[in-house]
Amino acid sequence: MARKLSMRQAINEALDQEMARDPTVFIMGEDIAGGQGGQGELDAWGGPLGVTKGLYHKHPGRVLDTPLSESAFVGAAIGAAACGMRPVAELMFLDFMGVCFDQIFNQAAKFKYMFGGKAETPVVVRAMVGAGFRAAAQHSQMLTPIFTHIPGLKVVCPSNAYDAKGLLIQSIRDNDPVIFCEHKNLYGVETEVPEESYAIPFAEANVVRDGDDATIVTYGLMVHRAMDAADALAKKGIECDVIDLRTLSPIDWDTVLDSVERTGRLVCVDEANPRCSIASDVSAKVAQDAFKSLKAGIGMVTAPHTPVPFSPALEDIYIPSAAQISEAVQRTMGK
Amino acid sequence: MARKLSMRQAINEALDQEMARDPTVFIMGEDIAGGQGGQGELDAWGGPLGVTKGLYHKHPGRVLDTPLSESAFVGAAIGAAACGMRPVAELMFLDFMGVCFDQIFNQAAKFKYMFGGKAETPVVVRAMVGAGFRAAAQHSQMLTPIFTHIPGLKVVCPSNAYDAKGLLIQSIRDNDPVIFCEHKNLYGVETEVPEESYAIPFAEANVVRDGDDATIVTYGLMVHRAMDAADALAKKGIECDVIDLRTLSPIDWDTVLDSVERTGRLVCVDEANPRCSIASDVSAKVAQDAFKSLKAGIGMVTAPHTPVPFSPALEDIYIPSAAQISEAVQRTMGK
Amino acid sequence: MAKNPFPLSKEKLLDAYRTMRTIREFEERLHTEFAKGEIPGFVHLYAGEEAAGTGIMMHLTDKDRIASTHRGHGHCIAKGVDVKSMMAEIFGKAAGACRGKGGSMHIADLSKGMMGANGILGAGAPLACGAGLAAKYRGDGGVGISFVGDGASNQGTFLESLNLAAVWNLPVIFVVENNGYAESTHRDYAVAVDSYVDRAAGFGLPGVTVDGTDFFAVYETAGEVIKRAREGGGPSLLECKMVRFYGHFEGDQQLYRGKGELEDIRANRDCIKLFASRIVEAGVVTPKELEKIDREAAQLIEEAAAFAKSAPPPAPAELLTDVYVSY
Amino acid sequence: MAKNPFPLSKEKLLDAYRTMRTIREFEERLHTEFAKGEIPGFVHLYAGEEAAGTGIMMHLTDKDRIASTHRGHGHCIAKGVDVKSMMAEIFGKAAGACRGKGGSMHIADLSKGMMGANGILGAGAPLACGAGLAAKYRGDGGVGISFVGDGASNQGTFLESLNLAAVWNLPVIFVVENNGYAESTHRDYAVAVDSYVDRAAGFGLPGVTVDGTDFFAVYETAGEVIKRAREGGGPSLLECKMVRFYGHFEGDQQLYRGKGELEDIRANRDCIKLFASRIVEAGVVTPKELEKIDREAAQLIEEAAAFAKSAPPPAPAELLTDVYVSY
Ligand SMILES: Cc1ncc(C[n+]2csc(CCOP(=O)(O)OP(=O)(O)O)c2C)c(N)n1
Ligand SMILES: Cc1ncc(C[n+]2csc(CCOP(=O)(O)OP(=O)(O)O)c2C)c(N)n1
Ligand SMILES: [Mg+2]
Ligand SMILES: [Mg+2]
Repeated sequence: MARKLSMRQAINEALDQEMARDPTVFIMGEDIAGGQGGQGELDAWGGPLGVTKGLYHKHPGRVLDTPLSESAFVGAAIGAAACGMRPVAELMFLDFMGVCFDQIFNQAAKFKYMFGGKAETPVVVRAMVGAGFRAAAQHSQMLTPIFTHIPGLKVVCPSNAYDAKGLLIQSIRDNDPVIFCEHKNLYGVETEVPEESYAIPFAEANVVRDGDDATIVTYGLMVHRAMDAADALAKKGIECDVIDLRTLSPIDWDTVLDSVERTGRLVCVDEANPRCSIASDVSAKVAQDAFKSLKAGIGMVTAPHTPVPFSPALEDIYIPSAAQISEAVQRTMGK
Repeated sequence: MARKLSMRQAINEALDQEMARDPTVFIMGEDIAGGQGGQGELDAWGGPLGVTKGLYHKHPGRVLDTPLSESAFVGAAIGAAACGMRPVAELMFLDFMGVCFDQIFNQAAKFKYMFGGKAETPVVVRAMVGAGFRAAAQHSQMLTPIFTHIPGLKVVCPSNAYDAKGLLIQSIRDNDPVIFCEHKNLYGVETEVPEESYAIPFAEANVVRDGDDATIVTYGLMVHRAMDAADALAKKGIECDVIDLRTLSPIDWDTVLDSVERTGRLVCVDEANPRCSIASDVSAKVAQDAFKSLKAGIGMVTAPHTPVPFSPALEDIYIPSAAQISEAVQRTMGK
Repeated sequence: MAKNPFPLSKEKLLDAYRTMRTIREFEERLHTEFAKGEIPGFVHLYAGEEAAGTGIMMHLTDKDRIASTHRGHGHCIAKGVDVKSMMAEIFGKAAGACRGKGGSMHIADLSKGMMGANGILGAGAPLACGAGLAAKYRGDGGVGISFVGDGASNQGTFLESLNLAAVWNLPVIFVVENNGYAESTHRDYAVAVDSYVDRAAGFGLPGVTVDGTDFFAVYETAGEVIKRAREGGGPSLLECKMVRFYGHFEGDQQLYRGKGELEDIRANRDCIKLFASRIVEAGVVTPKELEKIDREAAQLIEEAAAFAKSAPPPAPAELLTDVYVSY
Repeated sequence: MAKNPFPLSKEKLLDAYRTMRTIREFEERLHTEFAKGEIPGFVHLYAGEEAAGTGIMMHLTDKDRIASTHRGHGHCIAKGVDVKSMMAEIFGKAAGACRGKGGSMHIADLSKGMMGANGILGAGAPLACGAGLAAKYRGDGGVGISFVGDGASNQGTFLESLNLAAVWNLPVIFVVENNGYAESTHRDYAVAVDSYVDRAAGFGLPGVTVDGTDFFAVYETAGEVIKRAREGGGPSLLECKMVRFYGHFEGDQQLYRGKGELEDIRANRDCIKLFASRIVEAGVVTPKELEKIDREAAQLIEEAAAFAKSAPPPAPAELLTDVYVSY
């Protein structure tokens, strides 16, 4: 399997293959094709970052451009899902959740429970997350903890192209609403991706590196920073497990707990803000269920409790770095 | 100071006194007076649970009923705050945040930072939180963790009438946006409340009970459950510190860490759902900064990871109970 | 018997009467039970508004889907949701339509095309667009119906949906149930246009206002706009001007009403009385036939209430079912 | 010199020209710098749309407040925000209007009544209502102005605000800057009414459409609606039909435009050219006077760019200031 795809291409391929496989799948979003109503090219954009490019002509009538009304179109995706379709709605930036959150957390997330199991809402909301794009406070947030907090939602955040394809296919086939978080700084990163369709099950974390000295738990872009940190630490003789959670809700506690039981040391890394974060969530779980194995206080490396600053000089230090991670690991080792 | 007020009355008094003191303070919300446009009584409701009753006639022109458009009116409160006013907007149920969250988390919360310190947004958003009212999945959520996650917001949740008055007065005077969470099941509960105006500073937790065996950290209605648990435990010879956080952001880490350093045992209680909750946040902080003092794994007692069920039979077991709390404390003691 | 001057057969007229009577009985029973403290939570009654829901729903089948409001009992009954399971739901019992987990504000039955009452104002509008979109995809001729109150008509979610349905040409009808009040606030305080037809026009939708207490007016107009939607003619807005017989929710003292207002609407704008006298006066049905239905409806509700009261609550294990639990 | 047939003194006409030229220079400079890779992030240019912001802002003072959009540079400049500090902001420098923390999409200067560009569509509308409400409270005659694009006019937040302003009778003007596109999607795909006047009417607001490339049309109409608002006459909607000279954001190839479309609008609908030829042809100003302003504007922008480039970035400690940090 030598073929390499960028995460952008992998996502495109997942959408393409699922649309081909299942006639109830369709996609919608702002400029997801682009050029509607005008005199120029159709499929002029394929989404602002080109992720859906090409699908419009391949799947006629199933790539819907929307007016700039997230409550209405995300809600329509949810309603269509409750009526037997499998829509994938693109919210562009997850930061825009604030104008349509009700449809996600009070509607989609709650139908199954509120209606006594008599409704399914197989909708996927895709959106870009994360900092590093110099896109400032309203276009750079992670916000994964907010969705993870809500029962009834599933939250996915791949760290690479291979996972993105398999997790998106699983998300589309899943019968619950899924928030699919795409880190915009990973779109261009290539990995080997099989051409055939495959699904990666939820709640199966990926141990992307093995080591017995400490456990680093993270997801998304931070997996790469954690790997950099682990490489640097290995040079100092410190070997780390690096766990890529892949799905934040449901979450694979077993892999996390097993690792900490072996290493006795935990550092949680989260690009989100610190309070009530994924990092704090994982820390709390371990402090509850694997306390006896812990040899040192848990380390957390997160963004600071501030909005995302615009200036590259500030944004670069806003985002957790490999150096911070390796320091945190060393702190857990008393260094 | 023998005068007793219910939390409902205490909140009303705080609004009344601040409006009398400061002409830039005004309040708005749906049916916050009530009867507008009709043929019957004005101030017919004073809010759906009567909290603002009587203010309409006392402060002419400063109690504004709104159309049912939370984005518009909460946003207008935020805009007015940025223009030098100190509005208090009532969102009725915090569950309704989903239709206006952008104005709160991308606008109010971020102005000061995004604009390089050149804006202040002294707005208060009051809203009801919590279960136990048989109001089902869309009118019973805590959601405090979501707001606590967001930098730039302050989050307050009083457990009694005395605190409610002092914290609301502080919230109105504070120069940052404050989410003021009123537990609907506490409105009727009376405590002694001084007539004169007073402000309770933020980030000052209240140690409502002393004990050296374990620390229980909580807020809101759960303070009462924790006290019940502590009473029951005392009968078994187990003495607990019970810490009422009062404000969740900013949060008083010192009081929490001091207590755990003394007791060595921690149980975090949260009426919110468990993932990325206040309970997990406090647990993580302690596992990070007071690990050496911990004698046992941290205990967490939260609502389950489900929406709030309607049926009283289910809702009653959804809400964390004194029994669950006391069991959790005993577990930390190896019992 | 006289010749039937109505657009419905005698049988259908009696069906409509039965639906309306059933709703009225249901709501009056809830009113009584609530006052006795038997019913938990918030309950919003549809009494007085029956003609609207009934007149619209008579055009629909199970493949047509509706998204309702907090005031949803009438919509449920008219859409064919089982009355016993509704009553049990409102009492919080395991035999409830949603196994006791939803309650009055969240009754749904997807198999009947009832997508749920909704505790969030305006939230049903996009859902109905989704139903219309799904129907359009499938080409099955189905429609989506969104209900919204006069107050909730100011929600952004609803307003966005008008535009979405218009630009996507969806088979969706937006029904504005204008009962004059949002909680205690009069409609005229919160909406600056006289007619919702104007609002619809602002989004490029045809709109029409009818007297929602006149079953026939609702029935005929709904028929037209639904037919147009089914045939690909796109969405419409239908405003029904109606009256609310009880408080906003049970417990409301209604001090905001004008003197004599309630007495007046009950005496002169009772949609069921108006319907009954029209069909009786035309000589199409007899008072006896209606009385029989009255008795049957009363009987049905009596049975439903007895069933609901004696039914067991959900088992504790139900707390954790029907949702992915990862913690 | 001929008699001045315009509603503005010669001095004011030259002011208007200077503002528009400054905006154009500013935006063209950003276009060049962006292409060179000097500017981080997303940049949306106001070039081609200068007459609208300028014509409106000439009626305002610092106590009048505007809430802008993602395409905010022109509004900032017309509202009097310092051009150097803007340029430094867009380059992410400590001397920026927001100390480098906001960037292009978040320039604000409350002291000038500029409440901020905004990265969230429609979000400015309630903020402008708040400004209007504050002014009404104080009785200071101030107004709030909300800017929104044709695409963002479909946001619920904006639509709710129309209603709020109408029912509260706020001194607020909703300016719809209709440049025909939302990103790559044509306005006609996303809005089903021909005119925003209809949409305003749906909320009970007077609305008016003007040619936004005609400075005088904007200026005069804005004057009327702003005057009415100041005098307690309530809100209005003002649609400006305009054209966008560059892509949605820098980097956009604009393949969605029709053949020759860009050439045509640049040749025939350049609001600055149109303005200049009107005032020159009327004999009120000379080409020389305008050329002088051209040079001064170019000089100003040159200085601003040089300043921005050489200015130091914010110190690392700035990361944690201007927000309550509790963790
Ligand atoms: C988003 C949101 N805001 C506020 C409420 C509280 N609320 C419930 S019903 C209601 C009044 C609704 O009035 P209207 O839409 O006219 O419907 P009616 O009750 O008259 O049937 C309000 C304010 C809510 N449920 N959801
Ligand atoms: C709530 C929200 N949705 C989507 C976007 C992404 N976005 C930014 S600008 C834009 C197009 C706006 O078009 P229009 O309102 O016509 O303004 P213009 O760019 O033409 O000035 C979109 C979709 C956003 N910033 N906020
Ligand atoms: Mg109403
Ligand atoms: Mg536009």
